[in-house]
Amino acid sequence: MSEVLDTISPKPSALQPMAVKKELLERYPTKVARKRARQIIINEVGPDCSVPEIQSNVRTIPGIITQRGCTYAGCKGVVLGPTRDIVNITHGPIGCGFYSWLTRRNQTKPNGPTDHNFMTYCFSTDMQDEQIIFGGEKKLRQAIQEAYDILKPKAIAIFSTCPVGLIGDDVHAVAREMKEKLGINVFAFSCEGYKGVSQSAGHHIANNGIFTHVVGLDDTVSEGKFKINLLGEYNIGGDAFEIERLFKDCGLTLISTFSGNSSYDYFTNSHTADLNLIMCHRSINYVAEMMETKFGIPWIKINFIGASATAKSLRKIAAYFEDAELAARVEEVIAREMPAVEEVRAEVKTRCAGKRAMLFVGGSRAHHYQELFREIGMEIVSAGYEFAHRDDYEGRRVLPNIKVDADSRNIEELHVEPDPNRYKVRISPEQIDRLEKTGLRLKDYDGMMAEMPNGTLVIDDISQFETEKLIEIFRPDIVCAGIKEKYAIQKSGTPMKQLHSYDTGGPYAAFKGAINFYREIDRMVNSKVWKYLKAPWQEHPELAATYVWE
Amino acid sequence: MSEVLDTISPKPSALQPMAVKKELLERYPTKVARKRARQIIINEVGPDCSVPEIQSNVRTIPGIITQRGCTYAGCKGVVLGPTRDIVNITHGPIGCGFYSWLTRRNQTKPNGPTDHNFMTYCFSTDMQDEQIIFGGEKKLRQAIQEAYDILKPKAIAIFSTCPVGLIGDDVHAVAREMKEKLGINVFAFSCEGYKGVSQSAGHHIANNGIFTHVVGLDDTVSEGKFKINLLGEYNIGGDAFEIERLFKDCGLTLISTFSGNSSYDYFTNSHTADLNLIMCHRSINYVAEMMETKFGIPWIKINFIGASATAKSLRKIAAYFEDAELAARVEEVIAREMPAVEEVRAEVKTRCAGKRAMLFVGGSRAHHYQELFREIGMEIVSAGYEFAHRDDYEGRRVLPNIKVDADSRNIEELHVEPDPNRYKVRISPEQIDRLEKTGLRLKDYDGMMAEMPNGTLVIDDISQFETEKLIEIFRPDIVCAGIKEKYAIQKSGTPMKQLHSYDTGGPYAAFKGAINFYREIDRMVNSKVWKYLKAPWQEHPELAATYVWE
Amino acid sequence: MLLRHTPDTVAERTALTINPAKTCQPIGAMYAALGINRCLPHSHGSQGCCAYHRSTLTRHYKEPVMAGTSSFTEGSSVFGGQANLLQAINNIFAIYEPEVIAVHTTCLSETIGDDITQIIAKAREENKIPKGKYVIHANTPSYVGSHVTGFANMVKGMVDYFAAADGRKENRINIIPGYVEPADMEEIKRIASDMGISTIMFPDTSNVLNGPQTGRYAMFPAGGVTVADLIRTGGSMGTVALGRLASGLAARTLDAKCKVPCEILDLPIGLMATDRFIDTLRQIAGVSVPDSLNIERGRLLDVMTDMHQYFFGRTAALAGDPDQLISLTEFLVSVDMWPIHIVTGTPGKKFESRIKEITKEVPHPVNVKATGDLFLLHQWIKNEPVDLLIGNTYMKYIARDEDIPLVRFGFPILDRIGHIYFPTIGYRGGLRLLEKILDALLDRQDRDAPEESFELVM
Amino acid sequence: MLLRHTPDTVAERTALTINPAKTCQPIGAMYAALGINRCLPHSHGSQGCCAYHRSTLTRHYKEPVMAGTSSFTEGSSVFGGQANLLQAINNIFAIYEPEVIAVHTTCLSETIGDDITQIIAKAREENKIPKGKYVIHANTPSYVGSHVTGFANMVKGMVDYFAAADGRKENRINIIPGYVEPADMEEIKRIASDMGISTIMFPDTSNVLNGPQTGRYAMFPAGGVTVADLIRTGGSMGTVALGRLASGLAARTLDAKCKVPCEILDLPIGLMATDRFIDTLRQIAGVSVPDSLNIERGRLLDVMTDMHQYFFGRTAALAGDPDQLISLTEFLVSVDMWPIHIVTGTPGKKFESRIKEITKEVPHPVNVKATGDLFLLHQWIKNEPVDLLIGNTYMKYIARDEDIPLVRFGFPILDRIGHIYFPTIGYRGGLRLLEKILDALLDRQDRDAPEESFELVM
Repeated sequence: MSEVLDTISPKPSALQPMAVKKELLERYPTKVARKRARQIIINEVGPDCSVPEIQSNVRTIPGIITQRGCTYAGCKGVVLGPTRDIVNITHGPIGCGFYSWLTRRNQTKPNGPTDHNFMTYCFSTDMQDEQIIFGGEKKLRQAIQEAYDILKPKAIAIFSTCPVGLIGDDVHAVAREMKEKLGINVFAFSCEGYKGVSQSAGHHIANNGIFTHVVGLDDTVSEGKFKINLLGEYNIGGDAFEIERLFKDCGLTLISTFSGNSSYDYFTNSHTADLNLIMCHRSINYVAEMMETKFGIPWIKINFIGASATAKSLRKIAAYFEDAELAARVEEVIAREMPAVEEVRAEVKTRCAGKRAMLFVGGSRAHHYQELFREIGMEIVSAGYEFAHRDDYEGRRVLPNIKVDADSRNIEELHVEPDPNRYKVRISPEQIDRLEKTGLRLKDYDGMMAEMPNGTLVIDDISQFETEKLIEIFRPDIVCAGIKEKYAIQKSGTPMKQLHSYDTGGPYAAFKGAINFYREIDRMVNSKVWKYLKAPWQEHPELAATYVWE
Repeated sequence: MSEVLDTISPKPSALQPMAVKKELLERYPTKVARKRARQIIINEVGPDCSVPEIQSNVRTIPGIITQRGCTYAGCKGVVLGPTRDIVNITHGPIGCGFYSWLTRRNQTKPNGPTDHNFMTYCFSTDMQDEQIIFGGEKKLRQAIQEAYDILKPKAIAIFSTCPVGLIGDDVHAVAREMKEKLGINVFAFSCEGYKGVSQSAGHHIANNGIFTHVVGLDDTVSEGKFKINLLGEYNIGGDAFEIERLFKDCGLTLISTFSGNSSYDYFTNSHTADLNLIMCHRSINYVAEMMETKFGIPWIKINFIGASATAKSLRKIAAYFEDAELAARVEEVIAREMPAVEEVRAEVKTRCAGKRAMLFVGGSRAHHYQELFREIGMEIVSAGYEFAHRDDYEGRRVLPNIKVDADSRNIEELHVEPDPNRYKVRISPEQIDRLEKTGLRLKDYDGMMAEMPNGTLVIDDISQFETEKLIEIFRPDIVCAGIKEKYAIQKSGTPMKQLHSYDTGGPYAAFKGAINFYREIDRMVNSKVWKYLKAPWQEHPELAATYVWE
Repeated sequence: MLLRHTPDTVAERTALTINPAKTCQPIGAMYAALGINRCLPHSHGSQGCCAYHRSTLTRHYKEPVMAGTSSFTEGSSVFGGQANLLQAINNIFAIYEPEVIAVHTTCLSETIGDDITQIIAKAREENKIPKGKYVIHANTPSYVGSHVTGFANMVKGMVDYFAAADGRKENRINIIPGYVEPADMEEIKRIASDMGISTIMFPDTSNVLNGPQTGRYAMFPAGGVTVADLIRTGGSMGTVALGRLASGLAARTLDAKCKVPCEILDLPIGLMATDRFIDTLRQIAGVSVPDSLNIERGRLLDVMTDMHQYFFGRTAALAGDPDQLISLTEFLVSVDMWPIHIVTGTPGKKFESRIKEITKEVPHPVNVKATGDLFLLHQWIKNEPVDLLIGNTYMKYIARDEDIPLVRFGFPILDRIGHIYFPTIGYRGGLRLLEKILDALLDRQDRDAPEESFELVM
Repeated sequence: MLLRHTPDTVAERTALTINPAKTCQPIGAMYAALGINRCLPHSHGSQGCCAYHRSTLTRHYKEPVMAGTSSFTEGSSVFGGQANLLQAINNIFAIYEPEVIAVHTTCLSETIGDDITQIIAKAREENKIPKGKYVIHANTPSYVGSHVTGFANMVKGMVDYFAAADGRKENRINIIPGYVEPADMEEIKRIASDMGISTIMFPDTSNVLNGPQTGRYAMFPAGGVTVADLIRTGGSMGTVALGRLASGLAARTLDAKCKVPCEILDLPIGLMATDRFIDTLRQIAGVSVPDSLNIERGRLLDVMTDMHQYFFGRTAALAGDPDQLISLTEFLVSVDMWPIHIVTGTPGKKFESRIKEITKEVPHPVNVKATGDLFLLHQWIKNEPVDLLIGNTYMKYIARDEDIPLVRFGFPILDRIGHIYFPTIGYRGGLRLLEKILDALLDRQDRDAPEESFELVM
């Protein structure tokens, strides 16, 4: 650790979580403090893995500087964005399309030079006041036509921004009309920014749309014994490439990823897989649920962040398929990959052990990345999600108890039924029993809190004010969050790692990713550059009465 | 012409050359003025093309800021430098080798990836005080050995810098010794900087050395009906490439160029050519003379700078060989190349005609480039050479009258005799007569002055002071000189074109070169950038008593 | 190819914008508001707007960018955002303690029709605005104009809310610097200060968005124009507004409100525009131009003359904001470069005619479009390739596909850092621009030169 | 390949220098002399020396570089150059009217043994030196040291000839800036001036070799330290000398001659060396460091922290002058870069040990050689390639052959212009260096990235 930070130890209150919580709340107006008190929780894991309730997926209070974005961002930016061959047209003023243009580092690798790849493009109807007054359907229709004429895509998706709902444009009607006219798939999302309380609403809307309009359009059954979908892996910094490599080596057939290095065609065919793997529970569990209901595909929660988590996840998959050869290949792959991981881990641990990290980000990463920090001996002093729900914190066991509020109720829950022709049972009740006995539960997720030590602070939708306070109190060696938080944290002399975009690093998934992450954290928490925060005259401001010439 | 310069016309005295000359001399101390008066000549071409005598190739007066360099520069830098496959080792302190490293823009194109090319390298013995005290032969010997061990060249040349002569190193003995030891050609030049009065002495020494040690070593006779050498063309900015292209198209076989895009092997074989063409009379006539004496190769002066000069020169060559087919091909080439030249010339002339140029440079360029300026209607108001001799100004007719002073006497005149075995008559006395009748005189050069208008100032070894004065008096539209002069001239608001290195332009030789030059001069004398010399407050410094807001 | 679907053939588009060369008003308003000392910009709309603007500004400056949001929900969209804004104002003053909250609207609140003036009045009535604190606002509907319009509107907001006249005029000039970088604003202040002129510059983002690393984070950095100075702008003898689009509105408003006359000039990018700026300052203030500035001017001119051979006849494609492009185009033309493809996304009638006027002596057809986009620019380039691209980071995709060097200029620059610290305005800025252009062109020449014509001296 | 004959295998050479990383003393002396106001440097030797030095300096600065020469002939070489120098002095004062002629010797006159002190005395006796004019000199044998030595000797010559003490000490500090660029010298003066310290800097080539284009040529530009100030250096309270090799000698001489104590510091390149420079000034002058400098410092540190991921572990090969390389290496190490091949041509015992000390925590073997050359450096690179080259223009041949980006730094830079106008010294200079390094590394990343990992945000 740098010299400067070494001299600034955590405040004594850091050892007393209640005192910390009090300090976080004391400047807030009463109503704010009351609300935030329910979102700042001192963790306590019970004997049955029970954890305290945390309020989450609720509105951010106006005026609070939040990490959160909007529904459009969750729908267009997160879920649909990483698919290369759908022309995504933002219907609205220019800004929303502009800001979500290439800013998320979702990597994609077309299958060849003629394969469609629209990810480098930003398409917008650039709505003007004329459309606000007279309606934007005509311009939208024309925009779709122009996109089709120039690009000849397989599919066009329309994303509504705030004013669209208000002025009453029926984007779905336009989509249907143009679908018919052009003979390609055209579908729309009513993902106006004001819906819901965060990006999370957008994820749900995206899940609904993609399930309704795309999944199941192509019944071709691929070759492959072990067919899987990977859900909630967005290929930031190439994570999905690394996972794809592992799957291939293990003999697993990846039908589709929702959505990283993904293609429209993969989605249409995804219902032919035999298992859904969920990485980011928050953003994608809806599709998994609906696919199970409609097509009979079970899902399991896996995690490829962290070397042991990766090994564990691969073993889970092998266990699910109950195939000895697969299990053997999985073990081979793990045995091949782990020595390099162990070597770097051991080396890096000597320099990182005992250092303190905080993570406030997303809907799954704040949980998954704790694993990597622990692997190099670092301590998580506090963590929280930006837009997750209670089940992501406390585990799916609390699902039945979650009160659906007005904001969530606005987001449509699709009514899905088993497909009369295509529903297929993948796994027998007996097998489910067998698996449960080995500890593999389908459709399950324990959430973040169960894995965090008692007394750590779990904070939902953390504010800028709380972030600053926490840094002042804990003097962490590193903080993980997003770009908006980055430089305020670094200005306090604390290295900050983005876990949305990884800054410019990655991949961090799976084994090679773990190595990359260990090295990255080692670089950050042990860098020379943090030693120079004070100039010599700030360290030693005194002036000799008369300068003594040597 | 730019607005600013438009308003500054030449001083009235510019129309009176005597007054100008007086102004140039008036600040000089008497002795200096007396000497300079003999080097600043008002041209007057007599009916028999006689011109006034100009003092040249004499010492520069100490303290005068001159354009001139030294003997080493003329020998190593100019003549030997452009040959790619000789390892040129500078024997002396590091500077001389360093400054002559890649600074002359002699281009070279090896015949393939394994062909030798040492032109990008600088080799030096980096003489230290130890060698000054105890002698440098041992270090030189070792340096040659190291060069040989690392590079395995065909030939190594040694160039002596100032201290070498003084401390008495026998570089020629070392060369002979190492030649014997290594079995490759090793030869040395006693080209200490203090010899002679300018680079010119270095040219002579280089001519002697290359003739003595290299020319004639390989008697292989090449294919080709019309075999020529091109002398005094240094391939600045690719000039020689352009000329080579023309030669090839005309069916001429170029045996060697002294020295541009040249190779050691070409030199060894150059005595097998049937005609020597001299571009730069000053730097290379010695070799031509010696080759004629020893091997019987006649020489003619040609000039590939300027489109008509190029056509004329090609026709001269064809005339020499008295071959109808060659003459026809030459005409074909000229007819093919001229239309493009004419087109650009006519266009450029509309913008350049009547503008004024001055040229002070080198030993031939100040003459040759007048042709190009005239082709676009520009006027030469003054010109002069940096290191030429009287014959370069007044024509070779004055050669018998040139007084050899102490400085020139120091440079060895080789005693050359016809080679008993290899001397071959190329051209009969009858043919010489025939050619003379058509106006083609062998071994002849009329010099610069005969082609300049009466009343123009011809200035030898111009000084910085005189340059400034001339600009002040004549307000030329462009000045041509070298890098040392460039920015002082430009600071006076006058564009300056380097004719040593062409700045970064070229080729300017032959037809395509002429086009390049027309365009370049057009760019320079008509550029917008010279319009901005005065800021608005310099043009209109007055202040309104009170600013009037619009 | 990164932009593999961009065809050579230009088909007219009337509805679809592809790869925009602009973004929306609120981000410009947020940027402008950051140029007030101790001011927290506030986005009255959905959370996403604020998040997007903060993210984009943060990526461009690699600096903290703080702003509040009214966090609209579906309910606010139906019933209006008054409650949200009142609550936000209350919370912000309590928690973050700014001196000013500068509210800008969004397409959402504009479509709803929230009356911000009235909401602010209500906040004041309800004592939600502490004594000595201020809430100001600008209407910045995203569906009108562009980020430049938003900047202009927020600067006008500063005049609307603060400028005051008591009839006396002080010997002082207001400068509205235009939508330029913090380093440019610093440079403008330095130039005026070197001329010995007393000025108030607003907004002023220097030392806000190019602040030092000190190991201590401060939500409100040292920089920014103070409220006291904003109030005093009404008593200045005149206003020099740089950039017609970004600064003209505020300057004219100030004239109307406080009778402070104004000169509206081009952004001082390049020799001639800087000449005009300095000469105007000189004449207004009745001062002499100091040697230091004459020397800077001469240095810029020195590079223009000495390196002219590299500029002459080199073609360029430009994208950016109108105020910048006008001066930049003039600058390129002044060194005999040929800017032949020029787009801005920001609509405006005068842009195309002004560019046509500036480039009228360029001996090459010039494509220019005010409501263009980078897709169109790319198509033009495919049809008529150029030697150089100048524009924001999104141009790098064109640069790579077409193998043309790119000089990064404008907004946003997301992948390099120089724009944060080094001005492109004034003579020094001109030197930097020419250095960048030369580096780009000469690097390319070095890369592509055959070995025999690889140059040591350039 | 441009350097096709450079083999991987390093064979020891004891006699042959190939592609030197230094040049000879006189050019350094000429450069230093140009830093005196109204001074004409004079080369006592053959014409060629003067022509070469003027050409090289001209190409580096793209500015007029005037100097006289004694124009030795064979006769002078035999009989000594006294007559030539006397004649030169007479002519120069008559024709060009400088205030000072600064004579430096050459290998030729040194080998002959001309006694310049005696010749100058004779010139004075013979009234060849007008009243109020000066001839000074430095012995600069080309076969000792390098251009840096020549610079150091001429700066010492300024002390020898001018510095005078009358016992009183004024509250003023001498600064010897080292062998740095005019823009650096300007920056050093600005830093001292921002600190409110009265200084005399010598030499001072700013506004001599980076002068403006004005349409009027002046042989003696406005810049340079005046003779009056050089005389007063003897009455300053102390001297801060930057760069041990280039400035140490003059500083110690001034101490010996006039009892002006000195601090000899590293060149202020990079954060830490600039910290030491400023802290030393602060302590000597008893002043506070102003906010403006703290902000500059913090900005540099901001880039160091924000962009650390791009610096970390990147290897570099450096060539240049010892004073520069020492600070540059320290700077690179401070951002966790790994400079692993370092050569200077300038001999000196302490260089290698100092570099070893600075790089001792670099987790990679470090090659360093004081009497190295670019041929050796290239061989090292062939054996262990690096991510970045930093050095003069001659390095571009290595850069192209080995396909490694080059940041131009040092002397000579013959093919770009930025070094003439923008300092690399001080915090601002550090920002520029980091910008250049980042541009080089990121341009390369952009070029080489597979399409799927081409980054918008960096």
